[in-house]
Amino acid sequence: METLLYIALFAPLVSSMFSALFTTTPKKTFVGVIASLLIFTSFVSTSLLLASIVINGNESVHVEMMTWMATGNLYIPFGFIVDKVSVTMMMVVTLVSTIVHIYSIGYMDHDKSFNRFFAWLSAFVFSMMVLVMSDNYAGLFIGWEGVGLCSWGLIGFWFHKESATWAANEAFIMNRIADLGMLIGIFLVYWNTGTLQYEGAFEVFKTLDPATLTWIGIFLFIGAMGKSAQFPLHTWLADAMEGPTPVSALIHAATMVTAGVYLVIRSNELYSLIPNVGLFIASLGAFVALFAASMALVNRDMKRIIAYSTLSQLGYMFAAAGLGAYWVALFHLVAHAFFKALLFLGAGNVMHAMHDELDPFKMGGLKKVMKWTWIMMTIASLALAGIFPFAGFFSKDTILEAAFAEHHFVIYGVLLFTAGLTAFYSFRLVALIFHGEERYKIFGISPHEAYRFMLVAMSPLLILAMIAGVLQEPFFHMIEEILSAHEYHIHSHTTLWIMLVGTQVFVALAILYAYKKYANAFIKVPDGTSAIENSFVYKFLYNQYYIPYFYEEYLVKPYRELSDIFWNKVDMKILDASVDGIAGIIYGTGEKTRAMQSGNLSVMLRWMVVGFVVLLSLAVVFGLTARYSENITVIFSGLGAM
Amino acid sequence: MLDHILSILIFFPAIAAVFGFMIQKDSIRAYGISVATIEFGLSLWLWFTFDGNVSGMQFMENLPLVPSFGVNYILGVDGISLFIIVLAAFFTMIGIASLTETPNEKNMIITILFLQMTMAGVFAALDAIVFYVFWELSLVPMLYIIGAWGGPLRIYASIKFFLYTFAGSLVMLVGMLFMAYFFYQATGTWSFALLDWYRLILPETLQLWLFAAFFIGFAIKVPMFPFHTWLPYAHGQAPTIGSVILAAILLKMGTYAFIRFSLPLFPDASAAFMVPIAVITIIMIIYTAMIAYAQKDVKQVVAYSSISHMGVIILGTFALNVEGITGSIFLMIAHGVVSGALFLLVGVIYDRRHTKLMSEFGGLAHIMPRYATIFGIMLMASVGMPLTINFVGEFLSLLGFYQQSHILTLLAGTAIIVGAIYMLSAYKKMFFGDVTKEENKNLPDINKRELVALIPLSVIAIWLGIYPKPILEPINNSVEAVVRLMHNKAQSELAKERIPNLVKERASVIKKTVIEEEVH
Amino acid sequence: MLSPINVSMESLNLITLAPMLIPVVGALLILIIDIIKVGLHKSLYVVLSLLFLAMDFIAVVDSSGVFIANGTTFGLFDVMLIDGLAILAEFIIVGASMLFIPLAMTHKRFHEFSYPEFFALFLFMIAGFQFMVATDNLILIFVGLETSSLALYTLIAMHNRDKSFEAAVKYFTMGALAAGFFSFGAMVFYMLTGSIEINKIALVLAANGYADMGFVLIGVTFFLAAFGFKLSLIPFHTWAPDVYEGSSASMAGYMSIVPKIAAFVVAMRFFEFLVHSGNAWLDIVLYIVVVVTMTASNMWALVQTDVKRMLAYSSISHAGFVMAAILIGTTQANTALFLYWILFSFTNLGSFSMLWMSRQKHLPDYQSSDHSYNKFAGMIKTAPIASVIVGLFMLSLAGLPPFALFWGKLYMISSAVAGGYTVLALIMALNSAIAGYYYLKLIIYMFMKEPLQGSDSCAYATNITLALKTIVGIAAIGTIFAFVAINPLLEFITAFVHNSGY
Amino acid sequence: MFEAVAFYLFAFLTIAMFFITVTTSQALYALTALAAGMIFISAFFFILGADFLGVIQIIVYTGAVMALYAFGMMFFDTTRKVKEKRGNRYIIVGLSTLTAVLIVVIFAAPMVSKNIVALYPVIEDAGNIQLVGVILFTKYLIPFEVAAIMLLVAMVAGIVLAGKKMDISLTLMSSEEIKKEENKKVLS
Amino acid sequence: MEIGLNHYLVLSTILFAIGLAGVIKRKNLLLLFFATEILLNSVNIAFAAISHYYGDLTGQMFAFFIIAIAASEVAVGLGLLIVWYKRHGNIDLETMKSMRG
Repeated sequence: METLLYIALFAPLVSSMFSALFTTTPKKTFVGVIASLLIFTSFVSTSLLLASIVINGNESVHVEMMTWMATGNLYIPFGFIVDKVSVTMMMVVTLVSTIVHIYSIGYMDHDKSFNRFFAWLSAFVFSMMVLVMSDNYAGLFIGWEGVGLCSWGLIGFWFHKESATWAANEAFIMNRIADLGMLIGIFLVYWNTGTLQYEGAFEVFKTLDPATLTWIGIFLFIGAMGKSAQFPLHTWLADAMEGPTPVSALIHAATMVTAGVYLVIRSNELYSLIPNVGLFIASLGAFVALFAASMALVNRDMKRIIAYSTLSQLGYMFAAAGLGAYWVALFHLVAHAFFKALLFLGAGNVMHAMHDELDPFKMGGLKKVMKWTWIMMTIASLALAGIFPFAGFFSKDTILEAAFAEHHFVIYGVLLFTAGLTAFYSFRLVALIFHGEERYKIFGISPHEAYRFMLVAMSPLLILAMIAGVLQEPFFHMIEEILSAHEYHIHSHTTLWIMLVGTQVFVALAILYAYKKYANAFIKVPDGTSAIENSFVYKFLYNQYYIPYFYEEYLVKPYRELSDIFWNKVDMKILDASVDGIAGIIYGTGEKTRAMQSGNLSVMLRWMVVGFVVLLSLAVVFGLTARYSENITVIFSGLGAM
Repeated sequence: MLDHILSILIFFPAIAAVFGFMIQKDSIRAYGISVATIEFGLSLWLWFTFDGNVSGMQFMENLPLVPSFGVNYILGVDGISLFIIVLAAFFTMIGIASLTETPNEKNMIITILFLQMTMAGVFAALDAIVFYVFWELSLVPMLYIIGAWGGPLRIYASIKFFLYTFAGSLVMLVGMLFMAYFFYQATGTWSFALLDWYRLILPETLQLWLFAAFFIGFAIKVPMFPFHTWLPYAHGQAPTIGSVILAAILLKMGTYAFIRFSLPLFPDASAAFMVPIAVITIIMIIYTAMIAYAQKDVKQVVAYSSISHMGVIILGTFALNVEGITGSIFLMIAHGVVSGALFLLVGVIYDRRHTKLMSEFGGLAHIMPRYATIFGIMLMASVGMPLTINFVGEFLSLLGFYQQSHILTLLAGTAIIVGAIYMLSAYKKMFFGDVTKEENKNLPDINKRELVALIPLSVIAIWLGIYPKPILEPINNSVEAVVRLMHNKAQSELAKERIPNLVKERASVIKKTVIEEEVH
Repeated sequence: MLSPINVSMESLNLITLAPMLIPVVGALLILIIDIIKVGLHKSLYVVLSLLFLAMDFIAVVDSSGVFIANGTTFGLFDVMLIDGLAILAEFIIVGASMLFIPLAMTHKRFHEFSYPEFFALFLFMIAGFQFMVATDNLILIFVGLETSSLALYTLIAMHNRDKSFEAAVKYFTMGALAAGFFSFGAMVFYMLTGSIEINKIALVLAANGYADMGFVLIGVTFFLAAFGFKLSLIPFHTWAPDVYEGSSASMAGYMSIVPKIAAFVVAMRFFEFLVHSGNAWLDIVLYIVVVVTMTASNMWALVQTDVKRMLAYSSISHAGFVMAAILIGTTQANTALFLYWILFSFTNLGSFSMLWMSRQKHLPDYQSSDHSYNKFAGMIKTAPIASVIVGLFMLSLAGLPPFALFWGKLYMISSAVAGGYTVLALIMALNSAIAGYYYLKLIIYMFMKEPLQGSDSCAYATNITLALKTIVGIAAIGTIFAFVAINPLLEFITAFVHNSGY
Repeated sequence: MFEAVAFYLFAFLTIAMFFITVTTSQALYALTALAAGMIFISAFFFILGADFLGVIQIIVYTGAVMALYAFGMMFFDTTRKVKEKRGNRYIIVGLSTLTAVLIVVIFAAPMVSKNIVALYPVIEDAGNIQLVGVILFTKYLIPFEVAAIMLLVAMVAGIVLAGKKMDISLTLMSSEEIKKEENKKVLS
Repeated sequence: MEIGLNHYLVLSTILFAIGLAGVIKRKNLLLLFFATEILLNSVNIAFAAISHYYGDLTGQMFAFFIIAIAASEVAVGLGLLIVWYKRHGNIDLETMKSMRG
């Protein structure tokens, strides 16, 4: 069992290092193949682990590889645990990454940095595995930062592009802000429980006072907010779409961004003790769901639309997790991973076909040339919209049910409304890309379908997006003990049915509206003249609520200017100048007073006499005071001065 | 030989340097490398024979120097100093090995060997005056290196470096003399031996004054805000090897001295000054990081980043608990490795282009992928990526200080953010984008000589990030002894409260072992 | 009617006179030789002087044996005195003179060394200094002082060029004024106590409980002015830079050491009891004088363009530094004074000798004075060993460990700390930092600048001979390996100072 | 009464003479006034019973010192009017007045002279010169001898400085010039 | 009207002040030397007076040595002046300014 664990963990690392050996050599296809094989190995091992855990019931695999840090009372090992939560996540990670790896062999075919790509991608998988499998917060943090690093490397993969490197840095730095919160959370855990192991810490949590726990919960959640791109740290996710599309599929849809959700689920024992924080998380999740969906409505960048939808879905997950429905959150995480990865990979096919054109308005009618892609993306969008019987239906409706059952009707309402928006923008995208006029012809592009093997590689995701719903029951049974899960039952079946059908109808209407509006022949490439484009709401949404602008104007620029001021003014003009000033004063005094040494003997003699006379007057004053001190005292006391 | 290994470590390079005058110019480099390698071997031997389980001083040597005034030649190492000595020898070796064509190479190598003597001396000295001797003496070779092989402002920079540090350490000397006088008053004999001083419990007001005196000397050396302005000049003007050794070792003298002198001698004052110093370090961390962001010269970025990191080290030191101090010592080594490597890397590009302005570069990752990779590794180490050497130190330092103050740690923790900002933007400016400058198009990638220095550093940076135990453990044992001493000496309520009592915490240690047993 | 006076030889204690007689005899011998045969080579006189000085040294050693055996010893009607201070000072005087006199053996010919009178006067001068330190009788102090001063003025003038005459005249005139101050001061104390012997003055004043404080202070003021001139304390220092510049480098080095130690000993004898009298005025005034002397002269040294003149100001600063010992007045401080001065002798003589070695007769265009800084630019390239040695002396003067002067500073500052003068200790320390700059400046010129166009590479060694090399070598070794000698020196000096009651 | 008259008379004369010495612009007047002042001072010595000192004062000062100065003056040709700037008169006057006032303030005050024991008391029936002789050759023998050395030094110094030896400066001559000079001596 | 010690001391002081004034006033070296003579002479009066009033001969001795010192100073001083005069043709203080700063 341990061997399997190690294989699952280290196969990606081996893959990464192997690929890294070839980073400076020209493209070699075998690098991709071997990397994919190794990731697949990891996948197989994970499957075996899953199988064994499912078969053997509650048992988890826990190993401690070696000590990492030990000082004072602190003891942090490299410990790994495979239990039902982590194995689920591992399955998602390895499965999606295997598929993405294989897909990338085709996608990155023409890129000269092919080898480097696989090195980074596998490194990411390794980091993600560390994150997921660690049995303590410090180990989690290693993975946490590791995925951040790989994300940086992959977003900025095409580093000759200014926008890509900018986005990479933005992602890294924004994540760092959140990581600080996480770090503080870890410190709090350590100083309050004396350990960072989940097990030990959870034990102690039960005895701590709620205030401390609240702080711990808040700070850890700040970490989660960054990685999962929750408001207000969300801007990096959309910008991260500068990276190659497989990266978006793997990192920014399926795995890394869900790490925040995973953290909350992993720490469920903590969050279940502090329902207030949970409610906050849920509210924020619901808000982000709506907020992101609204931005997706008007965006004109295919990948960004999908990215916003990811953001929105992350909001759903947090809503669920915050309400205590950890298993639902996890399940939605899994299901979302499948259909969102599929959606991204499909988008990747489209981009390939369109020579990296991203504006769906410049596409249209692609279903004729890209039939399979069309099918896949449509199904993925259906799953995303939550249409029965696709995966999204099972996971997302459960979240709605959970919100309803917990009597958080506002959250429920928001989420329900967002579901409609989701459906609308998803099919707006599908409609714009695959239906209507073939607008791309204006731009002289001749699209073609992706490689066959890429489509084959995507097929498992397609199948899972379609049928993942059936896994809900077994998943629930598997996970129920460890996440203290319970099914959400609406009190009456009538209500339940009304809800289900109502939701479906609402969503279906949204889809139809989207088709009606965008699948027709009158769609043109917008040129900024139409009334709607000039409306305030459109601009507001199109500019992402002016939040990036706000960040740029009020955070980045002032930071830069302040830095300049600190350097040029404070450091150079004040601090350094004062040091030089002291030296200058000393030197200047010497320079000015050296005239005293005029070389004139008469003056010299005079100085001597002056010195003597000064001393003499001091002596006389002192001597007289000494002599007449008694009289002086008398006089002063007479004046009442002493 | 083992009884005198420290003396050998100190004086071997000096004697070798004297003999170096006889060597013909063209062969001096090989001589320098071999001497430095032997020195490094000796230091490794020292490490090998060092007993990591002993918390006290080892390899003690004691020779009367001016016994009537209490000045004795006392040497010794413990876990705190051991690794810095090894690091110093290592960097001397690497520095000489990676030395590029320089005019007057012979003088340079001889100077570096003398510098090695002073560095080993500072960290091995257990007598305040001997410590001071080496401390001051280290200025001279550095002065020469900066002044003779530096950039256009080299003379200004070297004078500034020398005088600033010199002035500070003279104040420190007065403090030392006062300390000795106090010892004299208490016992009737003069003594400058550190271990003697440790036994002294000073009244609190006196501690405050003495702490301040020592602080000025150390703070300028570190350098702490607002005494840091010499550093950018020194780094900016120094040749590569000067910057490397300055950043890697010489700055550590200050932080090391805090742990060796300030904490155990003045526990009450340390506790009392903890918050002000923490505030200074936070200013250092954020302020200098911002300045680093504003720089146009990549070397200055690294220089200011050094100050920023030193802030974290000091913060860890003034956590006054085992975690923090251990972390700060580890971070000293880590920062030595990383900043040393970064300066070497800057030197690589400077040798090729004779400019350090970032605007002159751009897109180097296309032309020099290997260079970009190693730079990237060091960049990530510098920003404190886990599994690199810096993270361990920063994590422990911040963790330690968190026990003392939440909000200050939160502020200091911004180090990981601001650090990422300047480092990444610098990296972006240099390596990303398209190659715009014609001169850059044909730059050769990193060569073997440079790799000789950089590969070991990269390996260390990652190896110690993954497996810091061999270093962390001896440090931990010695630090525990220091903390115990401090706690026992502490008089004021504040100090008692801030300096943990290790005996009391035995309970949680037991708890930890229980957990370990459960795990297995 | 007057009764006949019987004097026994034993009570005269002639041994107390022996050290001074030797140089007097030597000087007379040299004069006689010159009368008998004119035009003998200077090496003869150098060696003769050395011989007599060596004998003198032995005599001092001998009298130190007397001191160890009998403690403070008076002789010759209680005029002569052997105590620790006298012996220590004589050691320094004679030792430094022995280091100085071989500097006459330059490669080039200079005026003063070509005449035997120089050596005769030199020996007379040493005798004068020795008389000055080996007595506590103000008359003998005064006469000794004048003997040595008059000889010294002549020695300076004998360098025979405009600047040296100017220097001698300035020195002489101010010296005459200082002599006036001294005599008036002596008069005041004589008036107060009816005595002109320092220990008796102290006794009488103590017996009176310092009742006439006003008068005492007047007297002190006069003495302070007189000693201030001799010790070059500000504002009585103005002669120093000009005289150092005007005289030859070797003589300047000598002047920075020997006359001052003599004056220090007298000042120590004189101020010791006054400082301990609890007189706040003296404390304050000395404090101010010490601080101002240290600081101001440092500032002036910063702005000099000539190395010798810089060293002159630095010598003033060192004198101020050492004057602090008299202010502090503890045994440790007095010990520190001697320790400091011994170490200072080595270093300072060494550095002046290095200047002397490089003395040219005709200045090239780029040089504005004998030893302007730019003369030394890039010296490491042309004369590496010489520049290393000069650098060494500079570092030692700056107080960089482990070179000689560091230990002096260490002990001096320590004595300030131990004496309760913490702020003074800080000021002393910071002054060392300021001083660092100008010493460093020379190092920077030597090591970090390029040689000037047209400069002559052998300019640094223009005067070099074996004798000079030896002296510099001795000074360098003394400077580097001082740490070996500190302990014995310290014990020796402490014992002597302590047993003399200071 | 005689003493008081004599004191005030000579005090006035001395002050006047010395005042002329430092203020006159004629060197010759100054010299004469100085010599006169010195002689008047010897009067005080006689008044105070220090006969030996009085004699010495006249012999040494007016005899030797003044003669030297007179020779010097002839040599320097300072008989003409000495030009002196009158710029800093206030400083001069101020400083000297201040000094005088300060010291006078102190000395005008009564003195507490206790515990003064005359070490070498004046013996009534011995003459001043005898007494001086005794002390000079016992107690002050060494200073006396040293004074002799001092005078020798002064003599040597005077000869060296004023003599021919200083006419050419070996310091300023290059070695070739020195050679030439030496050859000349040999030839002459 | 008894003449006391104080009278002599005051006289001596006044003379000393005159000497001092001369020292700082005179620009001609020879006249400057005159002033220094006055300084020493003023002290001599005081010594003799103290000696007289204390009935102690030490003061006279001091005065005697002061006279000797004054005499030798004159010799050396004149020697220096002669050398200077030979070179420069004057003995004016104002010409001695080659060294400064």
